[in-house]
Amino acid sequence: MIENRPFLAFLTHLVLIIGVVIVVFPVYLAFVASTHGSGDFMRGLVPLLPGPHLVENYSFMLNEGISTAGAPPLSIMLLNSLVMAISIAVGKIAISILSAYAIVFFKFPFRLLAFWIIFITLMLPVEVRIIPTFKVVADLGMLNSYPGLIIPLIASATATFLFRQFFLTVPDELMEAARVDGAGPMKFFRDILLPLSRTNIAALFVILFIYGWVQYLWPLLVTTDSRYYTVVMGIKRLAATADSEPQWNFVMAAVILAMLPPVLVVILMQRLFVKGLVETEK
Amino acid sequence: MASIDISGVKKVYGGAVTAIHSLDLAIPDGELVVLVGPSGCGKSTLLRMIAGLEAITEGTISIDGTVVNTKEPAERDIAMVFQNYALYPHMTVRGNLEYGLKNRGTPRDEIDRRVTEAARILEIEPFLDRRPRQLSGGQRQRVAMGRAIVRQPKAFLFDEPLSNLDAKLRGQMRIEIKRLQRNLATTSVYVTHDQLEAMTLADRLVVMNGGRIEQVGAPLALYERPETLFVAGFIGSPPMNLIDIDDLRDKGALALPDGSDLVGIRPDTIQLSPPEGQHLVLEATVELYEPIGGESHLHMRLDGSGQLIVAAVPARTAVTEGSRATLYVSMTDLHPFNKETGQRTD
Amino acid sequence: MASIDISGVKKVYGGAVTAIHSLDLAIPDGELVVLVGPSGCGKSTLLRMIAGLEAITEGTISIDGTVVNTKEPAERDIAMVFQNYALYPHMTVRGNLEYGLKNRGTPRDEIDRRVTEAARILEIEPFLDRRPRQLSGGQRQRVAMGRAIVRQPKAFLFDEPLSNLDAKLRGQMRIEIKRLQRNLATTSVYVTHDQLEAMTLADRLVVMNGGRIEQVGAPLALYERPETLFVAGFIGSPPMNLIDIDDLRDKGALALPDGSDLVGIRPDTIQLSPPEGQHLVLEATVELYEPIGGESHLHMRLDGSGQLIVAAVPARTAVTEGSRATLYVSMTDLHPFNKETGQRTD
Amino acid sequence: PNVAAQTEIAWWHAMDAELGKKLEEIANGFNESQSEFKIVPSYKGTYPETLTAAIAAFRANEQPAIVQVFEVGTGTMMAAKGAVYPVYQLMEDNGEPWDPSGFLAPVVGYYSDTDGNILSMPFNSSTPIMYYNKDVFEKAGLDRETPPKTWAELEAMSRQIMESGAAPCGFTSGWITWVQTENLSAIHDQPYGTLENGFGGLGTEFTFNGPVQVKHWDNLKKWADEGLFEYGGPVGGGDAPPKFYAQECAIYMNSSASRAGVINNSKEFEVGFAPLPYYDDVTTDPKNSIIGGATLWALNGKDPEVYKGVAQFFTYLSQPEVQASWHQFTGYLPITNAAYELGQEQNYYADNPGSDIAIKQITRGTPTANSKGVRFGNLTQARTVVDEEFEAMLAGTKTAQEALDAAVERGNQILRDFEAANQ
Amino acid sequence: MQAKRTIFPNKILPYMLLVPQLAVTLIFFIWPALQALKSSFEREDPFGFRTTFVWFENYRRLFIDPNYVGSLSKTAVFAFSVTVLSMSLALILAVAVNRVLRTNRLYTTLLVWPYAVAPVVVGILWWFMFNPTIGIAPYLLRAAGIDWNHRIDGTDAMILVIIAASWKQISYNFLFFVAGLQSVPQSLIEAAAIDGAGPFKRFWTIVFPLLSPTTFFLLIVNMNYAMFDTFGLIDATTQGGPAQATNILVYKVYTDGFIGLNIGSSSAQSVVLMIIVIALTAIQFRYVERRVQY
Ligand SMILES: Nc1ncnc2c1ncn2[C@@H]1O[C@H](COP(=O)(O)OP(=O)(O)OP(=O)(O)O)[C@@H](O)[C@H]1O
Ligand SMILES: Nc1ncnc2c1ncn2[C@@H]1O[C@H](COP(=O)(O)OP(=O)(O)OP(=O)(O)O)[C@@H](O)[C@H]1O
Ligand SMILES: O=P(O)(O)OC[C@H](O)CO
Ligand SMILES: [Mg+2]
Ligand SMILES: [Mg+2]
Repeated sequence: MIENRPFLAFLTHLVLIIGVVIVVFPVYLAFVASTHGSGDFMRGLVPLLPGPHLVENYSFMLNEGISTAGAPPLSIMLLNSLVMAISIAVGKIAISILSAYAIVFFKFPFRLLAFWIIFITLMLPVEVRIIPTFKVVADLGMLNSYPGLIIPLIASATATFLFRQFFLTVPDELMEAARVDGAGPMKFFRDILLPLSRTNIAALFVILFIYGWVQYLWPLLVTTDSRYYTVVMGIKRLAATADSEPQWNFVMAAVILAMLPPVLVVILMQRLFVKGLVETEK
Repeated sequence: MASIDISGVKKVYGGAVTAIHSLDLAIPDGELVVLVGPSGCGKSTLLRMIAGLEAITEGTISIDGTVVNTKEPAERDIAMVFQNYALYPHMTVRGNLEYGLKNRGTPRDEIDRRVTEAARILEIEPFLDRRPRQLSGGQRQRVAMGRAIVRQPKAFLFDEPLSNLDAKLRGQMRIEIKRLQRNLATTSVYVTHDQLEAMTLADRLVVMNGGRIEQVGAPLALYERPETLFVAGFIGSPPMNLIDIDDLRDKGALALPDGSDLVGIRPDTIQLSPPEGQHLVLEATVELYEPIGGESHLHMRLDGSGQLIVAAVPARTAVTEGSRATLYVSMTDLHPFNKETGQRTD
Repeated sequence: MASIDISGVKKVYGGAVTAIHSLDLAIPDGELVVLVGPSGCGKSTLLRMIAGLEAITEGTISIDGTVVNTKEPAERDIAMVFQNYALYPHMTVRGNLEYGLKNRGTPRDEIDRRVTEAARILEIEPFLDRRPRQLSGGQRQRVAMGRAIVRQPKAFLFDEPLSNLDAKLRGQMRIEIKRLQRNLATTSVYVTHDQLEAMTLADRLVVMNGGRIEQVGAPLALYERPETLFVAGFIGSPPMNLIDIDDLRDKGALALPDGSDLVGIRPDTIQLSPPEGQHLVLEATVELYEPIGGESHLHMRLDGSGQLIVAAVPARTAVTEGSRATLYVSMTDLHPFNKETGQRTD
Repeated sequence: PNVAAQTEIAWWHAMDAELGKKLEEIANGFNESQSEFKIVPSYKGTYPETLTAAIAAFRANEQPAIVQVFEVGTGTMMAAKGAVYPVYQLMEDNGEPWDPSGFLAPVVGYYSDTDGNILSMPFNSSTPIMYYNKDVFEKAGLDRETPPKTWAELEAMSRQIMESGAAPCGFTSGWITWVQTENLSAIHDQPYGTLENGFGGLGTEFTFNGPVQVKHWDNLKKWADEGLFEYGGPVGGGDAPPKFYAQECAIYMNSSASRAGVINNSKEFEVGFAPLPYYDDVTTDPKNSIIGGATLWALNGKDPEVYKGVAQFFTYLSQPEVQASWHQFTGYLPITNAAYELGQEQNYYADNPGSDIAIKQITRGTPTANSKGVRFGNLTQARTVVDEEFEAMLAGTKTAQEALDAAVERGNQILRDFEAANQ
Repeated sequence: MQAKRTIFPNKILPYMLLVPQLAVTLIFFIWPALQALKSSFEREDPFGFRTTFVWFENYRRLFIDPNYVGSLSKTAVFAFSVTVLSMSLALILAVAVNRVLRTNRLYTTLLVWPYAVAPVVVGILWWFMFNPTIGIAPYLLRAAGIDWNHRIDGTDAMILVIIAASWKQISYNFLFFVAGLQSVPQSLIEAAAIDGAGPFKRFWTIVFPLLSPTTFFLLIVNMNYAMFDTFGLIDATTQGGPAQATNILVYKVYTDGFIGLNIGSSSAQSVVLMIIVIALTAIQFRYVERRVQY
């Protein structure tokens, strides 16, 4: 469209640049802090330019950690986070795609009831029912274990809805063609539906990976054994002690390490990420 | 190859909507039957009942003499071509063609033979390794056809297979389908709501309306002698003009059969100079002159009733908009109907 | 009301795709010009440059004598009807009609007067308080028209305004648009790729191809005397048969102008019995007989070259598929062309 | 030794930084001294966090064998009869030596139940003291060896420090509850609650809204507004130590156990140690300060084998060498008389001036009912209320009197809840 | 509810397919929710030795407790501010990005990643910036003559958590607004331009009203986010203080339950929260059902 308004173009970029600065600055500061020595935080203001201790701080946190701040070596916690995030993503996808398939492609008594039971999980975020959920997990002997970290979080109405939504857009004719071509339900699921859902699955995986990675309260509750700590929860305790003991360099190194994997996923898989996000929330 | 017998078939959806009212139709082996009718008249429903995709509420459908009412689609040995083609988007063209054969456990070399053959016939060899989305609309249509013919089924069922193509391509594919069906001589049921397609493809044309059959017959027979008002209005383009007998000046002289109260006049039978033999005379004012190349359409308003009628006249006919015209129609070109019953009266 | 002058206009998208190659076209005040051409030939691009929605790469466009190249759409005082209507979904019909007037600060009573008037003309008074989604396709189309006419702009621009309607409605609206434009006498540019629409609506028809104008003229003139091979093939349905002169038996006797190497024959000028005067004779085998009601199409294969040609013959012509036919074409019905240049040679 | 046969004993604690390192050293010491048991210490956050984590874990049957509970949790733990394995019984059952009289008097006094039994193993007892920055004092023109004795002196010195520009702030403090309220009450012989500050049973009520406490809070508010005092945050007051380390505040009041951190983080200036100040217009004879820090509780529900290890570990902990080294490194009190004596023999107190301030302060004079300590059920929660009310006062939404009245009222509600749940 | 036109006739298979999800849902969602309901009528000692049925005592106490009522209003203020702040900033950025064609991808990439940062980490980042001793924010504020003390001043603390929570949520809102803007048909904007509307007028009269489905959706989602997903953020910054000034409902459930060990009250709060969530979800669901946009 023909538009003769140069000022507007300038304003647009200005707004965007300010936006980017606001978004990036806190992390820049964290990064800077993570490259200094501990003593640098005892002299008033935080440093604004990177210091020389980057490698030292990060390798210290990765390999040794600070046991007296509740932080075992970060490499262990990162690994736990990875296990947790991946398992949650895979688990959620697996159980939701099956249930969405049942709900969309079959008619059976209690179909509506099943739908509502699943829908209810949308309404009950773990934060509002922590104590009884914790108790159930404890009674099942799942504290301090990967299953305890993972299974209670894999029921997902969102993913079920996404798949349901997607399945509804799969043309009826495709299933009819497959039936005429002699395929039964599981064959149709495997040969046609699953391959068609590939990009949805990938997009969902990205989103759910992030969901799993950023979990805080749940790992905080169900792990008392440092072998199962995840990085996001571990970091909090580190930060709490940094109040009285200024080792912000270590805390911020941990912060950067805890942020890096999911942020990289977002940046590298931007297309899938956006698709996953926008679609799961619809 | 097989005959299809539909007898007393009825379809009620969800206990409420009756889509098909007790319908009978026998399709002999090798015939291509076209179902036409307005949207919602039950064409697809009927086809889908034949395919086994929809349960039959009442009556029976037999293929090749066997009642198939409770058989799964896979067991009926029919092939179907869908409006949106329903190609498996994640499989190559070859994969699409093979899928049905593989599911039936056809031996590998037989599969290859048939796929090669079908690809040759349909000229889709160059695309065998492409995915459907890499094909144009016409090419996809061919693949859909290919998927049906590799199966060598007892019957082909087509549900508006050409309606997603543009006019030009539709014309071409129509001719190809016709040829193919002639060569394979497979019993076929073809659903469309495109008149031209219906007229040109059908061995026999079935005009449906509101879940019932209005008329069955050869295409030209239906055009020339529509048995009901519905068929008269539905077939032909521009549509037949329908004029109330009371609006005709010389209705006395017409000598139409008893019970006639409407006459139908096809636009191309309206003449501007008096023909030989007995004929009808109408007076009208020309409202719009539309040249469309080989012929022109005259949109006119009849004196008296003020009804709009259309005549198709040769291209360079000398008429100006706003002028008055006298129109002539041979008595033999009149189609008399009874409004009430909707039936032809002669 | 105003004339539109397009001179030397060129459009290059993103420095790479040349959508329009230096194009000239003068549209006098009050004329309805139709742009037709195959998909991607630049019709919309040209229209959008006139509207100010697309920057002009080279050349000038003037409206009413003023060069508008750098003016914003709002300053050009034109109205546009979009293919998808582009009605504001959150406003009522009335709101849609008023929006353009309000933006221009038209006084309240003048707005009311004009909206009432437009609603009356277009018969949309009953829907004035509905939202667009509560209207049928045809009604929406009317509102879109209404939004254009209330503005009383210098020119109307239409980009395939009817292509979202079904065939029947399209026919009706076409006639209405024609009437309306005649009454308002507003300069109009109308883009379509529907031949019938183009033929019937245009005062002047502009056939475009690959970003260039192929031919400009009255619709029938183009049909009867296409100046280029492209126009010959594009206008007319079924399309003109194009036959290599070398494939004609008696080419010597033809006495075609120098440089002719192709002749075009319209399907409806092929006759089955010899006409008076000089004529061409062709021998062919009938492959397919397509009855389409008032006439029938014969698909035939020419002897020798084996080329497929189509003839439009009266409905009940007695031919059987597979039989041989002798075809006659009057010398006056031949359209000679040069393959190389694509130009008509007589 | 067969490593696989080692019995692991989980020990949850709240010792971070230097203290945590030393604690791990002790655990290691024990682990190396024998091969049958392995103590596995794990840091669980602050004292309140550790306590609540342990209770939650107990409910989930995932409790550790040993948990470190600060003095404030004592009331709660003592009431939880089914959950704890009293230490005297544990030692007896496992045939380990147990002699309560070897502990320092304030320790015995605080941790004995109504029957005179000690239920948990004393480990790290402390009392708050005052740290000051000698360099800043000098810069401000004060005598670097003369810390303030009374609050009036402290106020004056702080003002001089600020006005001279030697530091932007006079003083800060950890634990507003423990240092500025509970200890303040004890030192000035003011009651904190009825029934001997809660020692006497469940029916107790808070009374810390007396004139002395009100006056002190009033002052803190006034000084905060003036900038003489900077608030270090709720609970332990995490913001306070950096203010002192960064030489922002010249004076810092906190647990004697902050000593290790202070020494480690004050490389750029010299630190002095002193008793807490008092109001000389209220008393000329300041009483002893009260005990803080924590004891180790054995929790029920483990194998007898585990308790055997726990008992052995407790014996190990009581050894004068272990105790003395812990005490000397951290600043915690020497828990046993033997450890104190050992320090004296080693000349430790003479070599490290100020290192015996805490023990002298906690043992000065004769303890009264008001300076014996405070021991209430749910005191953790009540302390949260005190912190909140203190913050409300600092924010100016309440006066000191209103804040303390509200704290008492809300605190009493918590006491009633505890009473109801434990009857 | 929608399903396919034709369906598979199998009887048992659908149940088998549903078992995993239903099992997880029933065990970890429905059952605990019922437990919460049950214990909201009980009083229990911290160690779980004694439980007494107390009828509505926990609820009664809740609603006469000024702290709880305060927490309700704090939550409302917090959720409302986070929603408004992050949505308006995001909208401005989205409109700007939508205007630049070429650099669009770059800006988007630079703006979206905070989505992947855990709320608790966001909290730490901002807590660090606002650290009273070394933080850059108090330093700048002091330089600007603003007396900032989020350790004492409840309003300052609230502002801090609002800023931090909004910061994280901008990227999310931004993406949805961009998607929303892209789904506004270009032809409508062109029609408005031809109808004589300038860029700002076009935005307010055409684009913004057409974004309303996105805006409404984001309103609900942001409320949800602010009310529940900010748990970690609060925990890493103010921990509800000073003097409960930032103690939002979800944090209070946790502190009263896990820290305060008052299971009964915490459960009653859970139940209240569940009712709020259910109401929010119901609104959202109704809206999803009617999503036919104009
Ligand atoms: N699954 C269904 N449930 C209820 N009614 C249905 C269903 N499918 C079709 N109908 C109804 O049955 C009638 C016939 O539908 P059908 O699809 O057979 O029409 P059609 O002739 O194929 O129309 P079209 O030309 O539009 O495809 C219609 O009234 C339709 O609304
Ligand atoms: N924004 C654009 N960027 C690059 N190329 C474009 C753009 N818009 C159009 N084109 C190209 O310019 C040429 C003309 O496009 P235009 O839309 O004018 O065709 P059209 O004649 O309107 O076709 P249709 O009948 O399909 O609407 C096409 O080749 C098209 O691909
Ligand atoms: O810091 P500590 O270990 O001396 O303990 C402090 C007090 O116990 C707080 O109640
Ligand atoms: Mg149909
Ligand atoms: Mg176009």
